[in-house]
Amino acid sequence: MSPLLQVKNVTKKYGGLTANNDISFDVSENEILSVIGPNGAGKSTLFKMISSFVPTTSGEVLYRGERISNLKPHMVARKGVVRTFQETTIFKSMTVRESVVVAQHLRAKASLAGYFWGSKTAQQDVDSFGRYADELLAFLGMTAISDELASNLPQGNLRALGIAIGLATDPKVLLLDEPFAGMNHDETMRMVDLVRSVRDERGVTVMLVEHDMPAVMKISDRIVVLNFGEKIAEGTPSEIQNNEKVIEAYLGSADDEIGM
Amino acid sequence: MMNLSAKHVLGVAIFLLVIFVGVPLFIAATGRWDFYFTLTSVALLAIASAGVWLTFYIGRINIGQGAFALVGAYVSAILVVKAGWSFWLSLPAAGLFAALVAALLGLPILRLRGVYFAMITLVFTQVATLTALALPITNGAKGITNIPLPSGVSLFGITLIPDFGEIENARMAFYFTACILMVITYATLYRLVNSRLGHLCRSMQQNEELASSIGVNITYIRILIFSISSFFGGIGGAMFGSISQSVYPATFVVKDSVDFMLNCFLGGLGYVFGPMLGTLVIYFGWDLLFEFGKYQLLIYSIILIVVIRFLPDGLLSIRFSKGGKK
Amino acid sequence: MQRRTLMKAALTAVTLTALQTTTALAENPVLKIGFVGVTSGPAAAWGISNQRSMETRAAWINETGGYEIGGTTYDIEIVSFDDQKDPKRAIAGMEKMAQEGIHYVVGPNVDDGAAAVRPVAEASDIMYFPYAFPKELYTAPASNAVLGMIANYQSGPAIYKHLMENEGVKTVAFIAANESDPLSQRDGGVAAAKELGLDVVSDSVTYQVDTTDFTPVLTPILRSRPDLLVLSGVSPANAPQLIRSARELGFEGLISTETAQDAGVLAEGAGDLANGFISVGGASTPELASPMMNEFVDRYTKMFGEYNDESNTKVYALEYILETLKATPEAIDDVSAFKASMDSFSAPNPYMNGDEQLTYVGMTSFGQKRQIAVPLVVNVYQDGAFETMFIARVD
Amino acid sequence: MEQILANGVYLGSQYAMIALGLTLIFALMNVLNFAHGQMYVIGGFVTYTLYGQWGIPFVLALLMSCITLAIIGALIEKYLFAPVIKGSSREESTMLLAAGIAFLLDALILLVFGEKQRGVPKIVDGVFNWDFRVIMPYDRILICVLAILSIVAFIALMQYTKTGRALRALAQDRTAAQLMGVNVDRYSMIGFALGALLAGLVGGLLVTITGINLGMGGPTSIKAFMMVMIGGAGVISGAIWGGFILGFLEAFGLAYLSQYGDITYLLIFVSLMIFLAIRPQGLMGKPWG
Repeated sequence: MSPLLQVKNVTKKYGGLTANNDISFDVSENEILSVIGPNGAGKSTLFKMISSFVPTTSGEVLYRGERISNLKPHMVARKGVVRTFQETTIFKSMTVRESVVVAQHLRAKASLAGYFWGSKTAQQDVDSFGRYADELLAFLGMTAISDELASNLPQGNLRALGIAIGLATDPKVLLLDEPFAGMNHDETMRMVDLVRSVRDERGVTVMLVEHDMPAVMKISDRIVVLNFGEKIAEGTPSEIQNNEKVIEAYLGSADDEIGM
Repeated sequence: MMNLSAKHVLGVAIFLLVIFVGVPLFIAATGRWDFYFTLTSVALLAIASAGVWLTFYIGRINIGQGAFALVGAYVSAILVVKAGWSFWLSLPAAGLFAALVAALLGLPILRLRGVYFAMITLVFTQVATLTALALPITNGAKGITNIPLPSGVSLFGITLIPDFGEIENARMAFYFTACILMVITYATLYRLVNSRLGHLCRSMQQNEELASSIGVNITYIRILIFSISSFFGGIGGAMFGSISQSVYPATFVVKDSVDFMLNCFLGGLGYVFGPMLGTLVIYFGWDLLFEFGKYQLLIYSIILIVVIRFLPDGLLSIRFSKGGKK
Repeated sequence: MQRRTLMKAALTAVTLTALQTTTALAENPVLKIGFVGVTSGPAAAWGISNQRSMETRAAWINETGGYEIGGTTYDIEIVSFDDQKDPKRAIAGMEKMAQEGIHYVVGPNVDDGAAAVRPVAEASDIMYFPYAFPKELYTAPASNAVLGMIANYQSGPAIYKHLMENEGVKTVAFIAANESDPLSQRDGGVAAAKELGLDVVSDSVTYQVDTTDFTPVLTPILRSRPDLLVLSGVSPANAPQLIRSARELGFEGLISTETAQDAGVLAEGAGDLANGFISVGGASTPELASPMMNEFVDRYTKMFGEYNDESNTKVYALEYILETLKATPEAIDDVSAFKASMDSFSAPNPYMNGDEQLTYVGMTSFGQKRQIAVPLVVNVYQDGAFETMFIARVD
Repeated sequence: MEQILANGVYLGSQYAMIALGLTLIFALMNVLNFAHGQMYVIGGFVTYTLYGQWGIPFVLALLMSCITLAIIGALIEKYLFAPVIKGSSREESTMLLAAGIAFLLDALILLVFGEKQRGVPKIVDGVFNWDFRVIMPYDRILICVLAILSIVAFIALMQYTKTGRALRALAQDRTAAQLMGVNVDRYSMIGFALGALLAGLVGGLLVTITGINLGMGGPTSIKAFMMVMIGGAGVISGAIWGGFILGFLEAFGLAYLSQYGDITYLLIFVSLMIFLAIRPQGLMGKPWG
């Protein structure tokens, strides 16, 4: 079976700077794959290219054999590859439930005009959105805060809200942007379980970009390591732990890591 | 249509009763016939302001509505005077043409945000005025004058709309027309904001990146909204041209664009009916202060400053619920 | 919410109006004359000179016992409305005048305002005296507007002809602000100049009204070295700067305009460089001004601190209205009587020495008498004051 | 050609000064000050009254213009902008306030100084004429030099004084500045006063050449907005660039496009729109949002 997501020779240059150089790897269906690397390794640039938030300089990203790089972001989302953001990127003045309802935009059956006139399909959509939002929030354990304004939520909940918004679009692949950043150990472990259950119970393939080594080791099926814009290793957590290049890269920039 | 509570229905009914029955009775009783024009102006300016409000809803400060009102006024005037169209046909045409201009213009400029979008629309207002001065079809500096009043419309011999030139009280006719248009505009706006499109706009207003990550085609919605908003501007402008029976390059200028924006701010950006109230207060307020002679502007500006100082989120922020009445 | 506010606003309005009418009570019955024009913002000077000349005259009349029309002595009250140079407001202003029961209104000051108020004025039986030049306002079927001054297409040819004959002017250049009124006036001037056989060497240069430096604007036009530079429809604010820049650039020909200017403004803004500047004024040059004109200027100065020479022409509209009403008392609330009397009306001009008459003119330009006959006094600015260059008449 | 360049420098120097004050206020408080032009007009009228009417020496009159505007600016910031910024849930609300203040100042100018165009006697007589290639009256040259000196002084102030450094820190990042111990409220007020002072200074300088009238406020604000946008909003070097670019654009535009008559300005504005659409952050600014 061909891989779900393929990153093929992707390169990104900003002026003279090369953020990513000739990176290739695959993501298989139902897998949790993490991309790690020290600061400035080019993780977030790669992440943005996969979700088409920035264009590639060369190379391409394929989803089920279809190119999804260098499109408009919403086109990628429509194909089923959806990214999340770090906590500051939320719908500030919507409640949790409202956010999750809006995020189901892609699943709407009625047209915009249909909604305007209040057609029957639109009515059904609205009902189903509400039901699904409640179900999703229950699944994520967020029912208690569903009527809170997003701007009033604490950090940990914001991350969960981000994932809820992403899941509400009914994605095939969910791209998580540093889901564990700034969390303490307990919160991280809870998030690890949550991400697992997203994959296990909802059949969503997960790719994440992360700093937190222990969490990544725990959650990932496979890991891709970047350093200075290059891919230096790929493999299972145990393979990566014993990879000399990886150890060197991390030791070399140990100060930065502590600085985080 | 959907989930309008009894309270809402009552509110709407009272509102309609006031503007269509209450105001005419009040005017007849007090003899203040000049209120007809003032209120007609308020209704028309409120239509244009509704458009500005809508662009706020996708997070853009629009100081270009004067340009679209001018476009609308000219399109209608040219169609009526030079092509002999009925005013009632030229009215939607004016709105559509303004919407078309907005779509073409919006393609490059809607990528901008904040003051950048505000400034470019402000410059566009200047461009519209200067274009009207330079083009032959607009008659340049001389403007288009002697525009006939709206003609009648009849279907199968039944008069649907009387000829404004022949009826006794054209001001009243214009008042009713403007009010009907305003009611339609705000009903549309209300539905828009409370339907899915409105939710998507709100999501864009708050975070365009996140909106596009959940599959919202932000480019399309921005242009759609900007076109709708300019459609309102075009309609408002065309009606004004018809009332004054003349259009000049200076009929709508930068000051009007700024005024439309202020109407929205004053009423409150968070409320659908904010621009309507804002227009009423700003326009009517000026007229009421007429009695103060040369201190009119002074008093007017002081009141404005006091309001914004103590109600920075607009007049409607006194009420805490969201969404306006209806 | 807005219902309540609307009602409140409406109630306040009624109370205010009620108050106003009661305070206006005096011994004599009051005759209200309206003014709709711009008295704030960039063009405030136009309307204010208008409004103040009316108020000065009204106060003078009231002080001396009122104005007798048809056996009744009236106090004159001026009701002013600031239209902010916005045609939409101008309509509201005219509605307000109709509301006050006023049939005679001076203004508006600009073309678009004058055109916009026409439907209201005609519907509410208001005669209005705009300071705007579009001919369709005064030509039939329009019949309620009376041009309150001399149009540039009337004064222009007279000035050009005089300068051709007496100063040997052969080439002329035009410059105008990029706005409706000045551009229309420029087009009119160019046509008139061509008809007289003048060589128009430049007619395309325009400037924005907010220009602060006219050197770059004038540089190309002066390269064509015209004998006469016409500042079409120039505002009193821009005139001194234009004159100064042109002179500083070494221009030695004549400079003229067809609008009224203020000597004080010219003196402050351009000083001696303005000497020789030709403009159109009323009758306040010493040899023409009657004692009444001088008293008017005195009273105006006392009332408002400073006179404005633009009022020399603007004093006339009110005088015409009152004199015509005196001649035809029933016209006080019958506009058609006013119109009927316009053809034959004639009264001595109180502001000018000699036996000048106040009459309505305009047959040549409009085909009907819809213009007040202000003496076309062409002035030359010299060392802080205007001197009469020549006087002409409009028919 | 020399004449066009000279015109450009002259126009540019005065425009740059107007834009500087506006951009300073924008950088510090994120307020698009609609009343900037009115402040400029007040500066002009103060100098007119003191120098033109009362015969006080020009330099003193100019100083008084600056002081008056600094006080007005400080008061407006302290009692109007600061509380509104704190109390409002949207940044844009300040635009309504700024517009209200513009109306208020317009009304006050009309009541205090009247509606007429005002001018003062020339401060220097004579015209510099280089073989008819460059013609420039001496007073213009003087004002141009003074304007450039003021710009230099302003930059020096921002670079080398404690106040300047605090203001720059504030402009860059409000929260960070606060953490660094900058008294944000105080320096916002100082910054606003400084911006207003600049407007007053230009007004005072230009009254000797162009005179002043109450109508100059609005258009001046709009022109200043455009310069700020060309250079990049909230960037000081951007405002200077923007001022000079608009100055040269006008000088060249008027010289080469005048034959097309009425569309000269149309072309200038359209090219401005295209420029802004392509490069919204202006020449020097950072992209927004």
